[in-house]
Amino acid sequence: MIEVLNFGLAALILGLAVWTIVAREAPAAVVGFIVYGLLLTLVWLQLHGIDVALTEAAIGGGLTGVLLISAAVRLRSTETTARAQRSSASTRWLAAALSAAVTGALAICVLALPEPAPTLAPQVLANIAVTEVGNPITAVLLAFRAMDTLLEAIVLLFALIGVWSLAPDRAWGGRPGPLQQADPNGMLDYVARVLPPIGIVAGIYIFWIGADHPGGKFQGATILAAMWLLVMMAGLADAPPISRRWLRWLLVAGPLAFIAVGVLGAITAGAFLSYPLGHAKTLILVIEFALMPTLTLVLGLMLLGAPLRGEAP
Amino acid sequence: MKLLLELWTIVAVIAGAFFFFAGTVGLLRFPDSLTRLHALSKADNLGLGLVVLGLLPQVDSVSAGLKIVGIWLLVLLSGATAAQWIARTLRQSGPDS
Amino acid sequence: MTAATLFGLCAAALIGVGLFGLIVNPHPLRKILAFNVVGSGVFLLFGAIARRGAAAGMGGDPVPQALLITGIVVAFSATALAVALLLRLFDVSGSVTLSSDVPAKTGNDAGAH
Amino acid sequence: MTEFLLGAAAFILGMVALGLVRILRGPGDADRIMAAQLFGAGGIAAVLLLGTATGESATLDVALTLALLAAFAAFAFVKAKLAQSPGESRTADSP
Repeated sequence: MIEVLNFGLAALILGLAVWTIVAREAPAAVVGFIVYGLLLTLVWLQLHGIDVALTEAAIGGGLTGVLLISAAVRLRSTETTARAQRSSASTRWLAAALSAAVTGALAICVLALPEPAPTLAPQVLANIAVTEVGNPITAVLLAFRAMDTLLEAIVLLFALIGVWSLAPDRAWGGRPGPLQQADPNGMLDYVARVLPPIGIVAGIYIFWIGADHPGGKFQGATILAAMWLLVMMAGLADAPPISRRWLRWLLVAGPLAFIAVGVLGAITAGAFLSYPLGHAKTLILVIEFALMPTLTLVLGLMLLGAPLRGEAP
Repeated sequence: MKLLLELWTIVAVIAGAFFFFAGTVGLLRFPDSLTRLHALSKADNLGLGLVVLGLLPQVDSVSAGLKIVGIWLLVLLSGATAAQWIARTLRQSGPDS
Repeated sequence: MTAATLFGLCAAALIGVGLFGLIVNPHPLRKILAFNVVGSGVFLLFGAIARRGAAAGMGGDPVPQALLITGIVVAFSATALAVALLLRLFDVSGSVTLSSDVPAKTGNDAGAH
Repeated sequence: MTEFLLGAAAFILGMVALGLVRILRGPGDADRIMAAQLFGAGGIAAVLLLGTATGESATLDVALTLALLAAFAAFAFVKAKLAQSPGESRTADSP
């Protein structure tokens, strides 16, 4: 039964990927891509990566879908000109041949993977006790390969600065996203009042259990960011102007705390980002708590895009 | 008792699966967008609800049971809102938008 | 066939499909989508390899799985940046074409809203 | 029991996957979003069934995340659509 399920999943995913590429209209392609994200979540479950499945469910299915569907609807009018520029038949054949070659080479690699597979799982298991966290993924993210996570937080911040830098001069420092009108009798208004309290609890819960079970700050922060967006979509709250000092401080608080802990490690434990024995879990929690608001804000603001309006609401 | 609970699970999950089947048939066969929307909201409300009811005896703790009921309620809430919103765009711009 | 091999092969196909779309689709938003398909294919390949590394009571090698989480988040931020660039180009020029032989709409106030 | 739950998950997924034909046929974007909504509900049901079948309790959290974010794409779609025709949205807003 499980084989049937897996084969079905693989076939569906491939079909949707092809649809995403060949669909005539961009919104249709994006809807295919949203379903594709949901299917990937199921595949991650089948591959025993529950943490990855959570991330995919939150980001791949949720935030990316919101981002792309809004853009696709807005850019609708540009599609006819783009279709007129269709590449020539020879280009298409060449592209098909190249893609087939890449797929073939990768397939050969997949079939020729070494047996037994190399793995770091035993090393992780042997050293996880030192970090005092129960979830091996969290141990990898915040102890064994903490540098990756630090750089990731900084990359996210840079991406946000990149998005902001696209603001027209007169809107710099202003509020991102379109101005939404509240509709007190509307359904969205209702959902935006009922869902966020539940969503915030769920987001903090996913963040909190991340130390010992699948979950963690990225997934939790994504849920929180989505709830924030819902409130802004319904017009119940406006986006903050990006020049606000508190906003800037919160945005750098996470990476700064991370770096501070790293420097502390360099002083007390002999290497950047290494934790003094017996304090690992405390420091990991400090980093996670500091990163949580930063990640929530960065993810939410990134979806809103560049500021387009002045400071006035 | 255990047999009874297993029977309950099987009956409820099959009933839930039937509603997903019905929802799909409706989505594919109904003539216009609003009737299709009607078929869809039956499927996610009742189909998922029956699956959740069927799974209740199989979960290993009370909190897990509460969690899956909560998941159903969340889907009810957001599904109903989404359906209402989709209907609004349909009314505004015609079914072929 | 094990799940890891099956999804590994599926990932190889996804990368090919995405690459094809990246080359032949003229619309930049479709290129972003195709790029995301390639990206998810790479992630899936990585995930299949992580699954093969199941040992010590874990369902998969936790190191690549953790890197995958990092990767998915970074891919999202790259997508958001790309979409923001595209929307800005649309606001400024009224079109999203990347080729120089199609004249862009002129006389449009930069970032008018 | 495990086999039954897995079978039910596969059946439900197969059913909602058939519904995806709506994404191919349209005719409108709204119909496509509907197919995605149906698939979302079916996907959550499948995750719950899979999670119960494997006895992995953390799977429920995946379903929870999916349930929280299931309708966001639909909301964003409608918002973008209404923003395209601001004049009409005022009349549609009145209950």
